[in-house]
Amino acid sequence: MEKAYFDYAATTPTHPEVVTAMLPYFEEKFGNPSSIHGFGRETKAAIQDARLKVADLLGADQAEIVFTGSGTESDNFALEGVAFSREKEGRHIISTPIEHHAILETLKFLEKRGFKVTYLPVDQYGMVNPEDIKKYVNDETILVSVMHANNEIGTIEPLAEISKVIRELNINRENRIYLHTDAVQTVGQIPVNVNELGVDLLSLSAHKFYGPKGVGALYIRKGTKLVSFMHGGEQERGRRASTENVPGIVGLGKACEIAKKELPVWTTELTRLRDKLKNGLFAKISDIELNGHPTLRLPKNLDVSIQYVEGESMLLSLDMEGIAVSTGSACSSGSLEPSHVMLAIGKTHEQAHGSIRFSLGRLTTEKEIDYVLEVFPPIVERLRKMSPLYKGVK
Amino acid sequence: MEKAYFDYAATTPTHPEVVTAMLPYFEEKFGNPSSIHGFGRETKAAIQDARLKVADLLGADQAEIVFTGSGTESDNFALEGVAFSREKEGRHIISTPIEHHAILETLKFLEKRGFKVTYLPVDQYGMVNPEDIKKYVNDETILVSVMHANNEIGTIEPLAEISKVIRELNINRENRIYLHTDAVQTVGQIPVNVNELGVDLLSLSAHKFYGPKGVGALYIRKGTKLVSFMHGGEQERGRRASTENVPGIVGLGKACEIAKKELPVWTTELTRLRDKLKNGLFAKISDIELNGHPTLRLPKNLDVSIQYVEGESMLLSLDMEGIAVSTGSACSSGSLEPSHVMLAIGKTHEQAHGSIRFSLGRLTTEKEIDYVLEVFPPIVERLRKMSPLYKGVK
Amino acid sequence: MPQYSEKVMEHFRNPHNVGEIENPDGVGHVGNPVCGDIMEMYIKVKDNVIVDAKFKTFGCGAAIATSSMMTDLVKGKTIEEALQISNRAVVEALDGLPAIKLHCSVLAEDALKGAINDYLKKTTGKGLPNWKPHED
Amino acid sequence: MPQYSEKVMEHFRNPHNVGEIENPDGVGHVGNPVCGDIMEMYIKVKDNVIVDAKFKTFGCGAAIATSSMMTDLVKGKTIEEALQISNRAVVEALDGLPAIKLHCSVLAEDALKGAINDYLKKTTGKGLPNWKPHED
Ligand SMILES: Cc1ncc(COP(=O)(O)O)c(C=O)c1O
Ligand SMILES: Cc1ncc(COP(=O)(O)O)c(C=O)c1O
Repeated sequence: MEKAYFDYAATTPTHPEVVTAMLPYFEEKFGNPSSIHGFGRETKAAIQDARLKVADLLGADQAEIVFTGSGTESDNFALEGVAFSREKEGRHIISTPIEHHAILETLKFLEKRGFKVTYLPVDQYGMVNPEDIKKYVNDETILVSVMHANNEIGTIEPLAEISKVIRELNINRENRIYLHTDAVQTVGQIPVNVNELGVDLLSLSAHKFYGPKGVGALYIRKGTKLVSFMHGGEQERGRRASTENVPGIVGLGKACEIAKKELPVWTTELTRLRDKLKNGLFAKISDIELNGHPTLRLPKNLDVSIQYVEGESMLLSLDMEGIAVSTGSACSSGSLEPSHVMLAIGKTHEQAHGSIRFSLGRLTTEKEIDYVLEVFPPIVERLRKMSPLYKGVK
Repeated sequence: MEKAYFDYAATTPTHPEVVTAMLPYFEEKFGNPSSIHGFGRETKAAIQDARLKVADLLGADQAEIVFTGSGTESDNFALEGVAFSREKEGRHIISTPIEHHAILETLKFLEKRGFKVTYLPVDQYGMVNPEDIKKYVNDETILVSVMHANNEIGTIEPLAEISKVIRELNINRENRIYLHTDAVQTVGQIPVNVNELGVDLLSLSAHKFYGPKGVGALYIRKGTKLVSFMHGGEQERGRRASTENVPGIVGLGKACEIAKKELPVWTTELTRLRDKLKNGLFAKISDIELNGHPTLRLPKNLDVSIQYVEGESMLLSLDMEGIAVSTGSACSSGSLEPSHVMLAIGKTHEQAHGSIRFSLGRLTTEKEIDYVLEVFPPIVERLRKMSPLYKGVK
Repeated sequence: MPQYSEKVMEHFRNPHNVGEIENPDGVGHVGNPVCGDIMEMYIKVKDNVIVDAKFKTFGCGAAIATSSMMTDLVKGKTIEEALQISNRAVVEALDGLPAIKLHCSVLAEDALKGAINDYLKKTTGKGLPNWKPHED
Repeated sequence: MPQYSEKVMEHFRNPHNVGEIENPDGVGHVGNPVCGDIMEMYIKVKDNVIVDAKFKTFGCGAAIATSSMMTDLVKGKTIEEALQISNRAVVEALDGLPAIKLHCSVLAEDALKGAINDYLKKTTGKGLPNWKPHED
């Protein structure tokens, strides 16, 4: 069976050069970086080298990079770290309804512990209006967290404008508002520069851009107050305890180095392939619509809603043909609610249930696009024939 | 230069079979276990297989195992998870002064957030007296956390007796006291059975027993109330969010499988080699004393205090000969305080500063022991000649 | 996120009895787009025996497979026998369903009961006593 | 946990001037076992010039290296010149020290001052004005 992976937004295959870079750190160079002896000094140096590479990709200083265990940990760390260190200055946080669960669930946890959260409105593309922040901010506001790009619909948020608004607000405030962004879907995929974005905190995860699973980082701008999330030893200058995941960190460093070099090529190539896929699907399938912003979106992302058919049944049918995609339908989430993102941008339950996300990556080929264009329209046709909703349409 | 690694308690080289087991999960079987499609089902199954292996080593049910990012995370998760889910029942926790920083620092964090912590006394070997729990317990007590074996001095705590005391106390209580143990130094190294120990929660870390760094697990007995530590997606049945570190988890599973098989051999062999090292050192070096319990200790652990010389200078001198050890001296810790464990068991600052830990592992050879016995005594002699404390002794 | 049995996948791949029956003797219609599953079940009855059954379903793999299995199970059964077919029987016939998908089997039971209710109303003027679909 | 310079390691591996001076003209004794570092510095003075210096140290790599470097630096210096040697000069001569090890260089400065103080007391009856070792 042919295989075509269109779920790069869920995770990516580790780059072969990343694996090669990691390998020596399992059996050979295995020392604990906290150890003073040679075995430890060797891995400490490796971590430092990786830190420079991450900092380089983000335009940050190496001392501003803290390694974590994942994107989720970086998100938890950023939000709880700011909340618990600044609760005396205020207990109000502003975010959006389309954040990843790693943000939303952490905010819920903080709400239970006495914090107030305001969710900014988003338009039909999931776009935040930076000016809205002025409306929702209050004396208690200590943090704004807005994702850089949405994992589901691909919309890229106006972070630079948001940070401009916050900088202006901060001029007249004693308790500075911090800006955090969940950049898990953008780092290593589109250019991300912490100074251009003007953020104080930024989360990233290696496995979304050809690094290994189980390692991430948090960018923490110098001077940002933040309590630790993981308490224990003095690793990461006391900011993140636990024996460092040396192979993982080395892998993340390598992934950043590769991304820095390849990014321009990936971006153009993915945009081209994605648009071909989009045009092909829109030509061959009726009653299909794009989710997310038409132009300000991730090059890799194509999210569509297909009327009269449910997402999981499309996903499974594609899977039977070796094609891997994702859906915002309830049926795939483990809960009975469809994607909170789709509902937040004003889609109907039906549209949410009928959503399918194709996400492309560096190994995506023209042939795979052609294969989807050949296989997917008949699947939709077959499922529509089975659908009671399609009757009136025929 | 000859190399001899005697710091297995800090970390271990990943077992070659573990690396082999992990390798397919980087480039080939890379799917996100939360994905419904074939790429995801494949890795979901791999995680489940690993879960069975971890459960098997611990005598637990597979549903009681939650994968985490490290021993530190498991410790943070256990303590904060119980504290935040049961704070209405009580805000008192009992622990010991010789816990790892992952426990002690988390307890400090909880103390800042309104919890009270009592530290049980320990004797000169670092041993807790289970009966003491009855003295320190109160109506507010919700959790007792006592490590299974100490990472520095190797003493094994009487967990089964502690859990017996707690079970008796629980008969007459509405708010059941949970028992957590940090078993990072014992799992995969000596037999650990959650039912024989009678614990509700148990932390482990893969890299301490030939698994990879950056992955651990928390055993959570069925029915134990615990809020999540990492908030986000529905992974691990909603108990630990974040895309699973598939290669790491597979590696942890493999390490458990190997340990289950090899444990008896390791234990006897390490005890033999450790005792040879001990007898050799005690024969060749004067004014040397054992730290920790003489018999109830980890087979791999030999911790000694050597009078008139400071730990870091011994460590560095050994390092120059390719021998890797650890010390409880302040000078190696990044702080100015020597090991809290040494002070808690009543050692003087001088003894603490002069402590050296040899920890052995499955690759330790007779030849390495002989090498240490040849090299170390002259180092001590040389440093003592330099020491103003040694003068009176000569 | 479900791990389906081979049997479920078989029925999902090649569902039996898809479609509508012209001039059916009973039609059941349950579910709604909010919950993500909609089923329509059609039956043809002769001498109190269900001689044909067909369905149309908008929904996930489990929804389609349970519809398919339910229509298989009722064919040839008397009305009374058909009413004995519980959602659990459908689940068993499919070699199980993931916990979060059990509601699909309930929907299939409801769709069948709805069709029988419709048939009884048309033929006897009275539907099933106290029948209404489960709340979702 | 320190990353030492090559120069520090050189002095740690082969420390200069280890030992005691018999009938020294001045002895400085600083530190204590609680803080983990103890230094003794011995000087021999001739015509106001430090003609020999030796040390004994209980302490970490940095403590030994700074002692060694300090004794090197003072030899041949007049008392006044020697008093100008700050802990920073020692650190620089060692190509730097990790931040958490800087206190060792302070200790070395103190040990030297202690020895000079002792010498001055013995010879002039008055020690260094206002001198006492840094608090640790
Ligand atoms: C936008 C976003 N944030 C956070 C995460 C969580 O990252 P991880 O799975 O590495 O914990 C993801 C992906 O899962 C994501 O897409
Ligand atoms: C007893 C003990 N607990 C916890 C830890 C922390 O484990 P990890 O480094 O995997 O976070 C360690 C080792 O570092 C340990 O020895």
